[in-house]
Amino acid sequence: MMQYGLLVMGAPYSSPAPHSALRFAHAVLDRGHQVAGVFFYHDGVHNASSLMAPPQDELNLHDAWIELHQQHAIPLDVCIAAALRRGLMSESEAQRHGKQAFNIASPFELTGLGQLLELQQRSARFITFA
Amino acid sequence: MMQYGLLVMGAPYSSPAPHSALRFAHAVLDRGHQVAGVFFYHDGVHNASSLMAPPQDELNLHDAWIELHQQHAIPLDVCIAAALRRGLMSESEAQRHGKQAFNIASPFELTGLGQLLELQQRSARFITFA
Amino acid sequence: MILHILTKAPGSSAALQMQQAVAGQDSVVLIEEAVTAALDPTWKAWQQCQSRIYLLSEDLLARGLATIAVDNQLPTLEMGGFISLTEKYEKSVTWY
Amino acid sequence: MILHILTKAPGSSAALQMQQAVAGQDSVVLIEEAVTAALDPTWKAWQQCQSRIYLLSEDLLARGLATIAVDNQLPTLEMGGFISLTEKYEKSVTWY
Amino acid sequence: MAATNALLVIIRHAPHSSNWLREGLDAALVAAAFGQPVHLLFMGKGILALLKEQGSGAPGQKATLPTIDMLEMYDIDKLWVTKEALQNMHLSTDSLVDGVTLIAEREVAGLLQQHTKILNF
Amino acid sequence: MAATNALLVIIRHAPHSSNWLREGLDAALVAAAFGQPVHLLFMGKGILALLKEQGSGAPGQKATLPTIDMLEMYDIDKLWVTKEALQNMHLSTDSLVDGVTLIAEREVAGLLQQHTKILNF
Repeated sequence: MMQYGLLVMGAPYSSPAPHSALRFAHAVLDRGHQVAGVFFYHDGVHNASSLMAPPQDELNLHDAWIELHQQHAIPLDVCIAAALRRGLMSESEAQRHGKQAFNIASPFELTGLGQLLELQQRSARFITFA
Repeated sequence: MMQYGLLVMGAPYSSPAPHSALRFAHAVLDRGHQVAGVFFYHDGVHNASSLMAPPQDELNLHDAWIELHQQHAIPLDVCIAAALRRGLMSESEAQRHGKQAFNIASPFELTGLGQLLELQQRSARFITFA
Repeated sequence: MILHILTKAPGSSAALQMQQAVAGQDSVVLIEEAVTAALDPTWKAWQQCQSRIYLLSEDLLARGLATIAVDNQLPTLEMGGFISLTEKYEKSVTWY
Repeated sequence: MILHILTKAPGSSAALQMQQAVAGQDSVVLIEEAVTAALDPTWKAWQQCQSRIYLLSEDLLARGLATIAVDNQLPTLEMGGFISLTEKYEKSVTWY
Repeated sequence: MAATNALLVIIRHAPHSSNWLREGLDAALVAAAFGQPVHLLFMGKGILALLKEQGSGAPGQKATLPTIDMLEMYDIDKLWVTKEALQNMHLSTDSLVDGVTLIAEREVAGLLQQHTKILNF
Repeated sequence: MAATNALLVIIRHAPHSSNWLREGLDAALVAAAFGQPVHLLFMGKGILALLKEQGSGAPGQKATLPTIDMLEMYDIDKLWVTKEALQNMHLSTDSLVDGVTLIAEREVAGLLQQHTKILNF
């Protein structure tokens, strides 16, 4: 049993990276390993958007990540600088920026790049999807 | 004097297309032409996000498009299918999809691809930025 | 007659596809990453399009390539010149 | 020893950069658009990496390239095989 | 070649790699639904959209082939592909869906000149 | 070559074309701020980040050069570039900022082997 850390840097529906990462995560867990965390950076921050509403015959990746979290308690960390620039913020960031709405909520957590480096440090295997 | 139609298909901060399109629009107007409309498609729909909060030393493209609209009454149309899939929706779409928040508001208008074709038809010049 | 707008570097699929599509009277404007073509005066499109291919000077300056474009004697234009070309050509196609 | 994960087609910058970075004991997994390499058995990386380069079969199937990979006798693996390689190799680098 | 009022939609991106293909085909279908004649030109990796053995994609990913199959219903019957591009990809027409028209690469520039409206995806 | 605990950050994208360069450099700076030794390898168009004549970018676009100039303050002093990549781009070291270390392309694979942590942008 090993700890896997995943870095996701592609946006849903614009890049196949989130699909690949999700399939990989499930396969890793099926093999009896653990996923220490998923870090969303660059355009990957769009995975965390609670306002995503794809057609019904397409997978809702936001919901699929939450399901993964609920089944396996995997932390879903989102780079705050990459997120704010791209129009993604939590309730507290919305207040800080004087915005009326927010589109990132738990279990997704806005955090700094330090968390990415920390995830890389404590994972026996670190795999990037971009 | 001619009517220019612009199609923008890149996201702010991930593609230089929105910057190029905005500079082009201002230069066209400076020359005495008119901009019949801007249509946002593909990742370009992210230009319409009211939750965008880039660092203070970077241009806020959402605000820059609104300024262009206010000065010249240029329609800013956003493809609804491309937007919903990518986590961008208006207040009425949010209600329809049971979401608590929205991130697209006037002067950006969610609309269908018919508007894109109509813009191309009625523009003497049609320029794509992607 | 078409104005081609290239936004990607020579060697990209976009550049190769544009080169297939350019006809005799067409012009080409290189913007965004396409201005890295300034580094390569041997790029085939320079020959193929002769006096009808231009680098956008604002994008050259931003990338630190303006001097190199001058050294390589490559034709540049400013945003105003880009607008002039769109006035002249009824159609444009962007390659990205 | 590194496991290289390529997500872009042969001929892309990503593929060329990966080819520069591959060492003797490394393995390569081709996923996403990189599985279009199945179309080109003359691609240099097939020779360069010999028995240590694989196409992800799920991504081949999605793109209608599974039969072509078999016809060209190229090695494939499923997601489970991909996981096995990540178990074997401590480090991985993704080229995109 | 005479000028045509048809919309030329150029498809240059492969299935599953991005949403360019999907959103390009959507534009073509909407134009056709509005009664505009539509022609399609497939360049580079766009040709992969025409492979007839395409599966449903990764779990939850929508396949492209059903959309390609719908083109005929929308009276989109010009699907141009260049012989050279097929050769470069080591593909034969046997691997493509029916209804593809092969042209020579040197005809591409003329096609673009002929169409007054072009959308490039 | 001995193994090193330093983080190797690979930069492969040009300024202004995307946010890959910016966000790659941010990762390098944060790692350095946390006290981790950081080495940078510039490949392909990533080399353009090192051009010393870069302007401020289009109005409102942030320039990259100030970030490159900050690397030294963060004790990031290994900026590797291959001779072959420079030649392919018809560039000489004169056009690059100070502090770049030229290596041969055949050394790249060894560099990757040497580093236990790698981030590729």
